Amino acid sequence: MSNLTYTVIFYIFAAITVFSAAFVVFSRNVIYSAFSLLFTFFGVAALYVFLSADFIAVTQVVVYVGGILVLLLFGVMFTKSIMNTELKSDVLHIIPGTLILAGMLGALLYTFYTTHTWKPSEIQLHGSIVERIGYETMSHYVLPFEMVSILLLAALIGAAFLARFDKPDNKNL
Amino acid sequence: MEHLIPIGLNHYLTISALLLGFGLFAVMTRKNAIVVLMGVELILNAANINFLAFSKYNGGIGGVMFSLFVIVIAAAEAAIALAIVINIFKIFKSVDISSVDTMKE
Amino acid sequence: MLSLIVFLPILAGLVILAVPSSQKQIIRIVSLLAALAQGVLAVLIWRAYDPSLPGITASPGGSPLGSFQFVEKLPWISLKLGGFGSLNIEYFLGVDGISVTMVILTALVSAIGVLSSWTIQKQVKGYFILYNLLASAMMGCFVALDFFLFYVFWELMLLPMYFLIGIWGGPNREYAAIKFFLYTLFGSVFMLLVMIGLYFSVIDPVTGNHTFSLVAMANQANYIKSAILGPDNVMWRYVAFSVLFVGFAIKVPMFPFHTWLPDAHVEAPTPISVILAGVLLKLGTYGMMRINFPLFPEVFHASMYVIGIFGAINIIYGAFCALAQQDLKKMVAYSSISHMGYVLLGLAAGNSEGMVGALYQMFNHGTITAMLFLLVGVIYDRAHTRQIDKFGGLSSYMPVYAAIVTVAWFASLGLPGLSGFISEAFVFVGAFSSVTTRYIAMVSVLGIVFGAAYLLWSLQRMFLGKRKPDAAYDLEVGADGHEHIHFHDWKGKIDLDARELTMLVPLVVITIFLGIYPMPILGMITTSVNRLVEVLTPLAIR
Amino acid sequence: MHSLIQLSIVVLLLPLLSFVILIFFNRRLPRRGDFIGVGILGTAFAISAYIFWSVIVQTYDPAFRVAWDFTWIDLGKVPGIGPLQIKMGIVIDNLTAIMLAMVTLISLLVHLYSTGYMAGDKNYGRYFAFLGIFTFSMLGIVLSDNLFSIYIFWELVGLSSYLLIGFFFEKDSAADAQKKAFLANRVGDIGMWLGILILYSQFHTFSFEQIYANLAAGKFAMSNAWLTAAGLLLFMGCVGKSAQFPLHIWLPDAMEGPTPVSALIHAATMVAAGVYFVARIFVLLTPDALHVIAFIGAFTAFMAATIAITQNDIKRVLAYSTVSQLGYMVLGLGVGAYSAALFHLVTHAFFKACLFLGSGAIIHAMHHEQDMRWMGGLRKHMPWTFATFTLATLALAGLPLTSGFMSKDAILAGAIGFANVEGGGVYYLIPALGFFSAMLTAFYMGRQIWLVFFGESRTHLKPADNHHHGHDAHSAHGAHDDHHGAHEVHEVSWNMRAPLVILAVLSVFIVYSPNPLDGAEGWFMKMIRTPATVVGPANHNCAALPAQTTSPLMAEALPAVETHVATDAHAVSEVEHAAAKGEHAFADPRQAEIAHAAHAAHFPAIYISSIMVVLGISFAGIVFVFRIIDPDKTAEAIRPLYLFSLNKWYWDEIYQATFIKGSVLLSKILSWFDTNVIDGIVNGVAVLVRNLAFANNSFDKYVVDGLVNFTAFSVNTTGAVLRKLQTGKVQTYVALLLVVLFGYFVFYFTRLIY
Repeated sequence: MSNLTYTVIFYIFAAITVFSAAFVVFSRNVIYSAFSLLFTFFGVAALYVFLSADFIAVTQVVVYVGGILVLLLFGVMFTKSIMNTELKSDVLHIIPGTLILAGMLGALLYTFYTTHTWKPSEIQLHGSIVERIGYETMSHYVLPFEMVSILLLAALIGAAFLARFDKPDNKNL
Repeated sequence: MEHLIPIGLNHYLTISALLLGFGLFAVMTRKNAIVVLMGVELILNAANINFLAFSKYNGGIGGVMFSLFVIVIAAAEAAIALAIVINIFKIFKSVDISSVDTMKE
Repeated sequence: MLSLIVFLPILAGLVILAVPSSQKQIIRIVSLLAALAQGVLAVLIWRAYDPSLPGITASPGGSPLGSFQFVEKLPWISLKLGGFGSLNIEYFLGVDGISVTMVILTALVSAIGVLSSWTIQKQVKGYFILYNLLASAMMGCFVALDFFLFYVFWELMLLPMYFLIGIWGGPNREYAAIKFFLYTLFGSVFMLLVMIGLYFSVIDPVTGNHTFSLVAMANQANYIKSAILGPDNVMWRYVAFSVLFVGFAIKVPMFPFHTWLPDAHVEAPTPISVILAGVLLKLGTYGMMRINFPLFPEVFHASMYVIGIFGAINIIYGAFCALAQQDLKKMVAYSSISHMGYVLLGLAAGNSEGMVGALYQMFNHGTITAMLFLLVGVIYDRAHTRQIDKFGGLSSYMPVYAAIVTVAWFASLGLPGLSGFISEAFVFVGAFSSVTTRYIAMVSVLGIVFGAAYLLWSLQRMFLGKRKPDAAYDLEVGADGHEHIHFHDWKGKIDLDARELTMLVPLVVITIFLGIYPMPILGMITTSVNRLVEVLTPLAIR
Repeated sequence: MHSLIQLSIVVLLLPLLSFVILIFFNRRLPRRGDFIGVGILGTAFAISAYIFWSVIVQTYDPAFRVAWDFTWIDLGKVPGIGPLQIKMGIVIDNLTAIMLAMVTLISLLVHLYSTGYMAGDKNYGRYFAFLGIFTFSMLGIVLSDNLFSIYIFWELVGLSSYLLIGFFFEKDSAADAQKKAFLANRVGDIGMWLGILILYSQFHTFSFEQIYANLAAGKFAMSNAWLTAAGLLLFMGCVGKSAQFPLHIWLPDAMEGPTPVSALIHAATMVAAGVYFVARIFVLLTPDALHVIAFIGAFTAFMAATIAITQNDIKRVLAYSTVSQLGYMVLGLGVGAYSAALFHLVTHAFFKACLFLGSGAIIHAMHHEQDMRWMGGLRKHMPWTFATFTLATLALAGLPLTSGFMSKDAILAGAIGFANVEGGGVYYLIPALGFFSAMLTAFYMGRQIWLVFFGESRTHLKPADNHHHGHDAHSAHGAHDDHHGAHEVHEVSWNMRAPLVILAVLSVFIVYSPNPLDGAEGWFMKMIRTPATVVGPANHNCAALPAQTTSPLMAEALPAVETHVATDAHAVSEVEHAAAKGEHAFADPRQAEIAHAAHAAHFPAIYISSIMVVLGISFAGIVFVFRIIDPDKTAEAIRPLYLFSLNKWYWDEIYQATFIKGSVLLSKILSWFDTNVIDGIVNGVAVLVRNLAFANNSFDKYVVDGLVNFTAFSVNTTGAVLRKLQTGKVQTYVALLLVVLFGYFVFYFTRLIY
């Protein structure tokens, strides 16, 4: 894989990611946004591969595309009927949003391109890191791992509880 | 132009910045709670990209591990958030978060 | 006795306070009983009064308390004020010839006022409580012999009067009530200052302390020579006299200070007009006779001419203003101003005839004007208007009313045989006999003609001739073929009913009786007035 | 108490009793109680006649005098004066006795007459009540022994005159007239009152007797001008009551009252009360005052006579004739012909009452037609009325054999004597005016008699209404009017006829004097003597007492008055004794001289006045009977003079334009002044104070309070602004968060740059 090919492929995925993310944001239709988000996640997963994090990329695809995105789509479908034109979502204070977006972007990009203190180190990650992840998870990061798992469990139970919300008896909610 | 050919840290950072910007924009401006959640996912992805990029170029495994946790927590977050959104819909008959302002008073 | 007659109405007011406000008839009857009891007490005082005792102030060689009757004297407020000495205020009541007639008048007019208040329908309870408070305060003013006590009663009078005009009055009542209140308050503020000045200038000959006793103040021997209002401070004595005079003149009301009167009368309900004209105006001249003149005799002596001129202005100016009025009640109000001018003129004469005339005029004006206002109230109740031009030919349809009006009008214009004449005659006799006021009296006599002019003119326009096209009533031909009068929304009797006759007939009888035989009243006052004239004559001339 | 006093008190109070009974109970009595009025007056007249009999016939003493008084008001021991009492009392002398009998007689006759004249009136009972109170007041004037009570009754007759003039109060003209009468009288009364005050202020008594005694003793402390003023001011009362110029205007209007009232009040008694009063105070009038009085009387007599010749209303002619005759009386008093003036008062009262009652009968018969132009020919229909009316007219005109001749002649003789004594050319004006007026009187009375009683009935000539008078009205209504005039006019009933006859009889000379040419030989002139003046030249210098300036309060007390004990039954003052010594024993030389000259002028006066009367009557005959001079053409020829007379010398218009309009205007101005200037100042002060208060309030509110409020305000606004941010919307909070973040970036980069 030549350097140029590598670069071209990177730019293609970068473009997919960015444009689909932009479509997520600027589309008036929630369904379109959801599907556009799929492309974003794939693009990001591809970028993870470029960043030598293939396990993360796979996880990204499995969790985001297989879990979160499906969840989001369910949410869309629960809350609106698909055929309903009201799926088009309105935009709130567009001008301050745009200003802040431009400001944040400008500020970040300015920072990135003027900051030279984070010179990349000589040692870079290469190849698959799945093994290392396994070791690190079971050794160094075992406590966070367990906590995350408990959190996940709690979140799942909580989500299930919240989602089975009955019609409230009292009207003062 | 010669800066663009070798892919460096700044490319990833730029992409993450753009994703962050879009995500913030969605969170700030969209009235649909689902889209807002999507914006949040974009922000988390942008953060992940940053973690992994710095992890790669600094050779540490910490960023990778952290991004893994982020993904897990994002999943939990999405689940909870959607449950909340559905509840909001049940109460307010709408997912329009501009109408959800009972916190005002 | 005097405490009882003063506080009886207040007691009645307290009883009324306990009566539920829906029991209007009980409230009225309680007030009437109190007024009648006051009247009985006044008659008892009149019978028991010894006309040979002069009062006014200590007679030479007599008691330092003077020869007042029915005296009640108790220490009331006694404050130790450190460097200022002590403040001694006494509860000191008593009557002499000057006040006893006024006590009788007040009792009479109060009782008639209660009867006249029978038709008040708005907030009866509050009305009668205020009314009784007013009756007490008026009576208190006439019998108080302590300046401070007098002042308390004087101010106490303002409050109920303000509310009685301001709540139960006509359309412009707030303006009138405020005007009345401010005018009178303006006068009384200065009175307060003079009162304090006098307190520090006078020594009670018995106790040696400063005193508010008017009896002590009226004796020039009790003044500290160098005190603020002592005999040496001539300028301050003039200032104090003038200020006090203005305070009382507002109440009279004297010419430049009279404008509250027409407004107050026009707006006030009938009984309050009766009280106002019948009693309150007398307080001004009574205050002059009791306080202003005897306390500063030499200043009075120097200012007789000025007072006389103001009296003449009142007489003629009031008569002219009355001539121009279209509102009957306003005309009567201006006639009051004119008639009070006679009182001022009589006082200014400074001799016995004038003073007797003035005091008798105060009594007669009280009864006659009460009658006039009651009569105005009668026609206003029926026709809901007081415009003189809205009537005409009433004599044919309301003969009893017309007859009483004729008596009252002629009494007011000073027809001999009715009481007003004797007092006016004595005022003129006195004023002309005094060299100081002789020319003023000659001018004032014109008031007799103009008084007759406005009264007869109004009598003609309202009662004689025929019904005017735009009159306030209709004519109907009755079953007997005669024309009868018909007032819009008046259900009662067309001519006077029994209650109105009960109010008016006693006044008519008094007016005629006192016009033929004035001695029942004059006999009580002459001794005191003669003594007063002696007190007023400066020592150098005496 | 003398029995005559007791009787006179009864006489005085009886009419009052009649008033009280009738005013309260007239509706409950049969015939509205008119018999009570007539009966009571009859009793009163009977008693008065007895008094007259005992005083005039039995005693026959010119100096007769009985007095009694009581303390009415006791003023106690007045400082500077001593014990002071106001007394009321009664005095009876010859004049009182005559007046008493005259007043009660005429009043009785009028009462009787009114039972016919007023029959059917809706206020019939009230009418008799008013007559009662009038009679009471008039008797009060006659009997009073002091100025105060005479003033009281003076005003009371004014009241009863007011009530009776306005008896038909539904007529606007009557209501106007009654007010006018009362006000004109009041103007006179204030003058009279001031005169009383001048005298009182000197002597502290109202009694005639004491005042005259003090005056005679020279105790009048003020200057002589004041005394003249006092006399003239007292005379003003007479000017008002007796309708002398310039207050004569009310009397003709007073004819709006019922005709018997005109006869009683406005011809015979009340208007004569002025003359009676001047007679009572005659002794204190100074010569200057008498001159003024004489001129006013002469002028009034002349002026009223000139007006009377053109009036068309039968009652107005008589009214002006009354004014004119009253002028004679006042003239008589002014020239010092005291007894002649009073004689004329009495004779005039009878014949003028007769004339008025006669005219009342005519008006009654003519169905309330008062205009003489539409009468005529009544002689045949009303013989009794014609006879009595003519007799009274002759008396008024002053033809010999009548009472009027004697009294008028005596006055004119006095006037000539007076002019002779005073000697000045201008004083001859007084008798000249008197004689000329006598001629005019004869003329207008001749005119009246002719127009009313002779010729053919002219009832049909009356225009149907004021809009179209002329031939068509004449022809259209002629028959109808003829019917009225010819067939319905008939003689009045006995109760109206009897008074006419009695009064006419009393106009014949023999009642008063055996000699038809000289009244002085009669009992009247003998009984009524000119009293000696108390202010003659002998007393003039007494006024120059040292001026008292020590005390204004006590000054009037210094000429200490000896308190006169109430005059006893027969107490007669020294002064009057002196006057009573003999026929010509005048204490004052001036009076004696005038009396002498008047006596000398007696026959010239008779000649001149007879010539004048004959001239007047024949002139009337020339004009109205024989039509040698056409009255209408003459009137046209001297139109300005005719109009001047017809419009009563324009006095009403002049007064209307000056005094009445002026008063009303002044009242409007003062009322405007009151509401706008005085009240304006008061309200202006109020507004000023209120504005000051508002300004102060604003300072308080905006500056002092402002500081306090600003804190609260700033917190409040900040809160309000910040509250806008507190939308409760998540996205707003996110945006804020980002703003802060952005701010941090900016801060960070600025730190980087600098």
